[in-house]
Amino acid sequence: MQATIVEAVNDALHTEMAADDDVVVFGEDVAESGGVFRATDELLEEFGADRVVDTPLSEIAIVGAATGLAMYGKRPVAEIQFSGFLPPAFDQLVTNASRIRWRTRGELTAPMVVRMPYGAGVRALEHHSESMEGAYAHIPGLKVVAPSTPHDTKGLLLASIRDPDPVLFMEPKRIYRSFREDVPEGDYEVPLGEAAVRREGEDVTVVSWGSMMPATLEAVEELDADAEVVDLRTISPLDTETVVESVKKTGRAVVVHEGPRSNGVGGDVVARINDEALMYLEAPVERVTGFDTPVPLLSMEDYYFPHPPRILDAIENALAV
Amino acid sequence: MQATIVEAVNDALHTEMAADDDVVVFGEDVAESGGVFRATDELLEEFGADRVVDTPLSEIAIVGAATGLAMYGKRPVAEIQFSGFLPPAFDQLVTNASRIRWRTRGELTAPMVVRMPYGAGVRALEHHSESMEGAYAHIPGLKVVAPSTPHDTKGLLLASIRDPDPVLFMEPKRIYRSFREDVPEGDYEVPLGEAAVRREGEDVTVVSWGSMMPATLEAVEELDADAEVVDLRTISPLDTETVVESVKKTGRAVVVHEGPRSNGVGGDVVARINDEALMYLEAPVERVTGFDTPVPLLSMEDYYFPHPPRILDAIENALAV
Amino acid sequence: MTENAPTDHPANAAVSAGDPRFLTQDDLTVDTHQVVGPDGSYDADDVPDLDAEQFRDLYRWMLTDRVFSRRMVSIQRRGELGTFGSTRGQEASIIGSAYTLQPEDWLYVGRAWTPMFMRGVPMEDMILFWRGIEEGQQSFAEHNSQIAISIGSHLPLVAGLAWGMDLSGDDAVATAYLGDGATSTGAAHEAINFAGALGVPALFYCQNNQYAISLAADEQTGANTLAQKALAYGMDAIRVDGQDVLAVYEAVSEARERVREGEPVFVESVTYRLDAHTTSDDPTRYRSDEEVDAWEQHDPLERYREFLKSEGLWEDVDHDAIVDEIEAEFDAALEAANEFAEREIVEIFAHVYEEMPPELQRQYEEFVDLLDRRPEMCDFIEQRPKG
Amino acid sequence: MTENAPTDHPANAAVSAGDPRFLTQDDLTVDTHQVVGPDGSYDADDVPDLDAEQFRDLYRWMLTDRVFSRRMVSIQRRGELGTFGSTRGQEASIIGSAYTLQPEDWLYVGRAWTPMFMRGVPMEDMILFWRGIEEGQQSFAEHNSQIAISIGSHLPLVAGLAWGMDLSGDDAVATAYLGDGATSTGAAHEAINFAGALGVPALFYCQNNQYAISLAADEQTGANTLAQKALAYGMDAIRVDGQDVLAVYEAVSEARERVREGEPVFVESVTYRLDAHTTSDDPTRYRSDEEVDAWEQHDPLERYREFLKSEGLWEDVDHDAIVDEIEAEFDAALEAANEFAEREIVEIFAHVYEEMPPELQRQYEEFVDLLDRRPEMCDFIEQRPKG
Ligand SMILES: Cc1ncc(C[n+]2csc(CCOP(=O)(O)OP(=O)(O)O)c2C)c(N)n1
Ligand SMILES: Cc1ncc(C[n+]2csc(CCOP(=O)(O)OP(=O)(O)O)c2C)c(N)n1
Ligand SMILES: [Mg+2]
Ligand SMILES: [Mg+2]
Repeated sequence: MQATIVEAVNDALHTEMAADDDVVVFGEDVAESGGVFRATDELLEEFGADRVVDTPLSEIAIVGAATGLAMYGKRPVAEIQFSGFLPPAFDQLVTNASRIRWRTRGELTAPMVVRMPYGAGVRALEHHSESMEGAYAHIPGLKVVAPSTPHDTKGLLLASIRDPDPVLFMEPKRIYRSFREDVPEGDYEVPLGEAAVRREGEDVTVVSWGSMMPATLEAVEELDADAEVVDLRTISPLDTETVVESVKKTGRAVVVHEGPRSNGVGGDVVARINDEALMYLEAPVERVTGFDTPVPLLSMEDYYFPHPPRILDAIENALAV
Repeated sequence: MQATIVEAVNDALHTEMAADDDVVVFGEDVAESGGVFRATDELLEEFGADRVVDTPLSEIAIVGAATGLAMYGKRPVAEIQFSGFLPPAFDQLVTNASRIRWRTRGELTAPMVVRMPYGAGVRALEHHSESMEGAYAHIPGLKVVAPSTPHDTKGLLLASIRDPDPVLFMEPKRIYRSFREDVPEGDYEVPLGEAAVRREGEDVTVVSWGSMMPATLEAVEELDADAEVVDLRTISPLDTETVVESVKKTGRAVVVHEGPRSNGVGGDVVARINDEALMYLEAPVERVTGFDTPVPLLSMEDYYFPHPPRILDAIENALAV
Repeated sequence: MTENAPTDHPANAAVSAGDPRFLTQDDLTVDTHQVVGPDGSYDADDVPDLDAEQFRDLYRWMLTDRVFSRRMVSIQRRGELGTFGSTRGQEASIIGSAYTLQPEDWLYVGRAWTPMFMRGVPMEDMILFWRGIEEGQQSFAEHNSQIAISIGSHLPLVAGLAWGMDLSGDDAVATAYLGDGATSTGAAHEAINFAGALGVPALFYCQNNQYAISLAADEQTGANTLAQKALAYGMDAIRVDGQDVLAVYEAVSEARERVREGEPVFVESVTYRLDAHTTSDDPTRYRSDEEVDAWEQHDPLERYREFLKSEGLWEDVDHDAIVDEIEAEFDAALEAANEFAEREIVEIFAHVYEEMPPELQRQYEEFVDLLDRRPEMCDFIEQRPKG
Repeated sequence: MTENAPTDHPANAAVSAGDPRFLTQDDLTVDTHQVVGPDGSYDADDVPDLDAEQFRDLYRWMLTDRVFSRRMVSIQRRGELGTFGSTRGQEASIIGSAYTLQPEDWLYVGRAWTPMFMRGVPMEDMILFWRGIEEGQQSFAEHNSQIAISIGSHLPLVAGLAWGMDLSGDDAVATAYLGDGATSTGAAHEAINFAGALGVPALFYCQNNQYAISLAADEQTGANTLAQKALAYGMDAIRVDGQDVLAVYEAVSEARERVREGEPVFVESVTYRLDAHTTSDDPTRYRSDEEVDAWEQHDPLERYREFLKSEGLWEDVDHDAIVDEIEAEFDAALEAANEFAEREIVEIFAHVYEEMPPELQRQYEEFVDLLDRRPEMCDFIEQRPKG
């Protein structure tokens, strides 16, 4: 079947709700209206009002109730309507979801997913454009996933729902519908914690994920050198090995992400390369990121996130030294 | 006057409340009882119930009302009782405090301070031991400060209250009372955004801040080499220049902090060194940090944060390559 | 020191034995204030004390609200706006309340745009706001007001603003508009309770327009009314018919008076959003045409026209001329907004801190340099002056 | 699809003209349920239907609570515990409520420790918990219960647990204890409203012990009672005299029955914390000795003893023997806790995820290796078996 990323989300939800009666989907406007991006379309019709639920406008309760449901043995998949509305629930992630297993020595667990569209570029209002994985990936006990293709989206979401630990599933909404690809029918998983090498190359390693992958791949096409492109897919826990092995081969690296630079995930990738492959580096690792500013309102939002020429420029810098 | 860190906090508050009628201090248990660590002792008696206020148990409202007060022209200094209770207010920092100036093109501003004791080691219950500066320093528009000495505490707190932008002031509670030093009476400032070189040296740069400084200095005393010790003092915006200049001189670096390693501030420091001094590095930058786990409950909490031998070990590693 | 003497203890106060009695919302009678009935009838004694010009003013502002929404939806459809949230159906609720406010009052709104115009914000700046141009909000701020996008997030700010007024002894109130959906947020709860506990001059004006996007108000909470939520904060409340501009005006005026005296008040205005949530929403997915049609019968402008007719004020109102004027104002505002000058790159970086920190300065300079060196960036970015 | 027909609109429903009427908390009569008065008097008809053994059970558990608090404070003073929060004064409130719960119910408590023992948790594990040894919480979990340290944070979990019960069709309730302070948190608000809106079997049991550390309950909120906060959620409430164990038992039993039927209920129990907030707190900074003395006169154990005497049940109670038994139980528990084996380093790392991710594995191995290579680490870290 050919599907876009958002269709792959929907397909994964249909697949897993059919396979596992314990899966419950809820959030603001997910049931009757099928979600503001239609990611939960037709779930209410197919699985009924017990398992597909419109909730009050209460992000704290959405994330917290997901945790309680998971502790009780359900498999909750909660939607936060936009990533800019996850911060009210930050405490529930830090204080509860990520610590239930730890707090009870594994007696209780929180196998739950919080899905949310993230990133800029859909001409929406303030707080509809954030990429704050840098903060969320700092929470021990929480997994953070960000797919970049329809195939991975479905496979990672299925794996996330089945994962024994809480997963924040960040969906790259700018590219929700920007391309279709073949997505297997039915069941399959893309394992969490494993990066994918999207393109093999010898000269430079380019690491990216989620919303930035298409621009990264586009930049690499323009390059007069042979780049290896690593799609992290899971931000936490991060697949250091794949990144490091690639850098050991190429000796040069660029990290591309949409969120702010300072204390962003890019810095962590640089630090991991430093830890294990510093002596292989022939040039500083370049970071191509959003700025240390809020995302501009829509009129200038396109300035904020990296585009192919900016990525290309950084790769060329990395190659120039 | 000789003072501990917590006494320096108290002195700064007394000083600035006397100098500026717009300063208002509030939070849970800060007035009548003078704060659970007595940081706000005697303020109620001296400045009265209008300016020193016990609030309901409402972290969202405490941080949000501080922002509103600041927008109105006051100089609010809000206390969060322990850093583990800031997460409920994360949204107010992300969505409001850090963006008011930006959102209104400078027409409105949020000159406010949120003070909180942070870090482990005082034998308290869960959620009383967190060091999450890695997440907070990822918020554009928010400044994050963490003093390590009584002198700096007073000077930085005075500078923070007067700063035109919102400041998260993280007080190292494990060393709140661990030593006294000379603290000037009356008014002085330690500027935000400037690191201090605590000790000059030629062989290796050790970067740390806040609660980890005493252990870092102790480790360096044991060292058979000449370490330069940089106390960041301000985590955001970070004084890259001082760090980079030092590393250019020494060629080796170690970062020490208490919070979890992944996506912690240590990674950002490594990335900045990578950006500007990679070719000077003779060894990978070492990170000595808390683990990627919640802080253990009190019986094993001492295992979590770095101690002098662990720091020394890392410095020696950095020197061994 | 507060005394919690056991004389206050229920052991010594009113107690009930027998079966434990459940306190229920049936114990409450929540009236809804109304001046002009749906059929246009009213009791002359109940009419608020406004002069003829003020009565006409209310009409003009309601009409402004309606025309503005219509025009905005239409330019959005032409691709000249990112998105927009229409206020059609809520004109009485919006105008009757905002008409009570004074310039020195602070106003933080949810779904209510015309109150900005009433405070002197040029229409042009509201268009800029919806086009995602930050200068719109700068203009609002110049008039002590803001729009909150993150639902409920503004309530704590309003508690703080009111506290600031109280500390400064200013004779003003801080007003928060909020929706039915916003009442479910933790931020709203903490803020309203905080304002009640501290006794600061905050006015909470809740427009219950029956929906939070697709969620009907009766699924938002088990409470029968939103007004009764005020009792959780020890705050007094008024519930008012939000389709009756005079009732709203009177209720909010009285509320504002109390607030000025330091007693925060909560007002629920019962109204209806006739259009989609925003231009990206398809309301047919969650409500029936019959429901919408029935509410169309409660058009607040029509009801008010009946009143003006009864009062003999309608003759002096040249409805079409007013509409033309508003349209002309909108045309001029749109033209001005269309000419809003392209902004410099520095605008992205300049207002994050008073002084740009070195790292940010570096990011800025590198970006400007990049744009210079890589003109092909223009294939990917351009300022969207029309959102 | 929900119909918000304008027939429901206030325009067509009960409306009030004239001056806008403020809804105030004076419109409410909030009774406080009581069975046994402070002087020990009661009406035989009002006494809940328990047998003699159950009546004695209640006494024994209250005494357990009291002795446990006393012993814990005392070992803390000896340095054998990190900190501890005494429940003295709240015994009726804690035991009367917890006695209504069934093993399959879920219980998330604030200040209430004995309910864990009532569910079968060994006393030893409660000592471990207060010594900062995670295995304490593991034991609680084995008995469907937890203690929340971050105030209010557990309420959303309880809403979720109740929802899980509802989905599974389980015949049980999820109970959250919370304090007066917790009612001001956004988490509590969202969770209670959520439970009310979804109609899940959650029981919210609020112990209003008059203080949140130093803040008196009447500064926590402008509401006269906490019970009335339930009306904001459309949830029924009972207010009960928390010094009267029979009243508490009866109120919570009835509440639990309703909750089982799918109607969440909120109970406010009016009680008093006689000791310090925790062993680190100095209550003389914020309340007077007179106030505390006066509340000592409302000792819940004494009142219940009067009842037992009147019923002729007291003769069968050997108070001193019970105390001795509890002391012995505590001694044994303490001894067992003292022998809790030193834990392996892996305990820090093992339970963060089901499978340790590579980076965490690396941190673990490096740390073990370091401890091996640097024995001087022992000067800085040791397991504190006594907190
Ligand atoms: C915290 C938060 N969560 C979700 C959203 C997405 N959202 C935008 S408007 C809206 C509904 C708001 O309903 P209500 O408060 O009744 O206001 P109305 O739009 O009806 O005026 C939602 C869920 C948001 N803006 N903020
Ligand atoms: C979110 C949060 N903020 C602050 C604290 C610090 N603190 C611990 S107990 C407490 C007061 C709690 O009062 P209440 O809810 O009435 O419970 P009580 O202790 O009286 O049983 C506070 C402020 C906390 N634990 N959690
Ligand atoms: Mg609404
Ligand atoms: Mg209390």
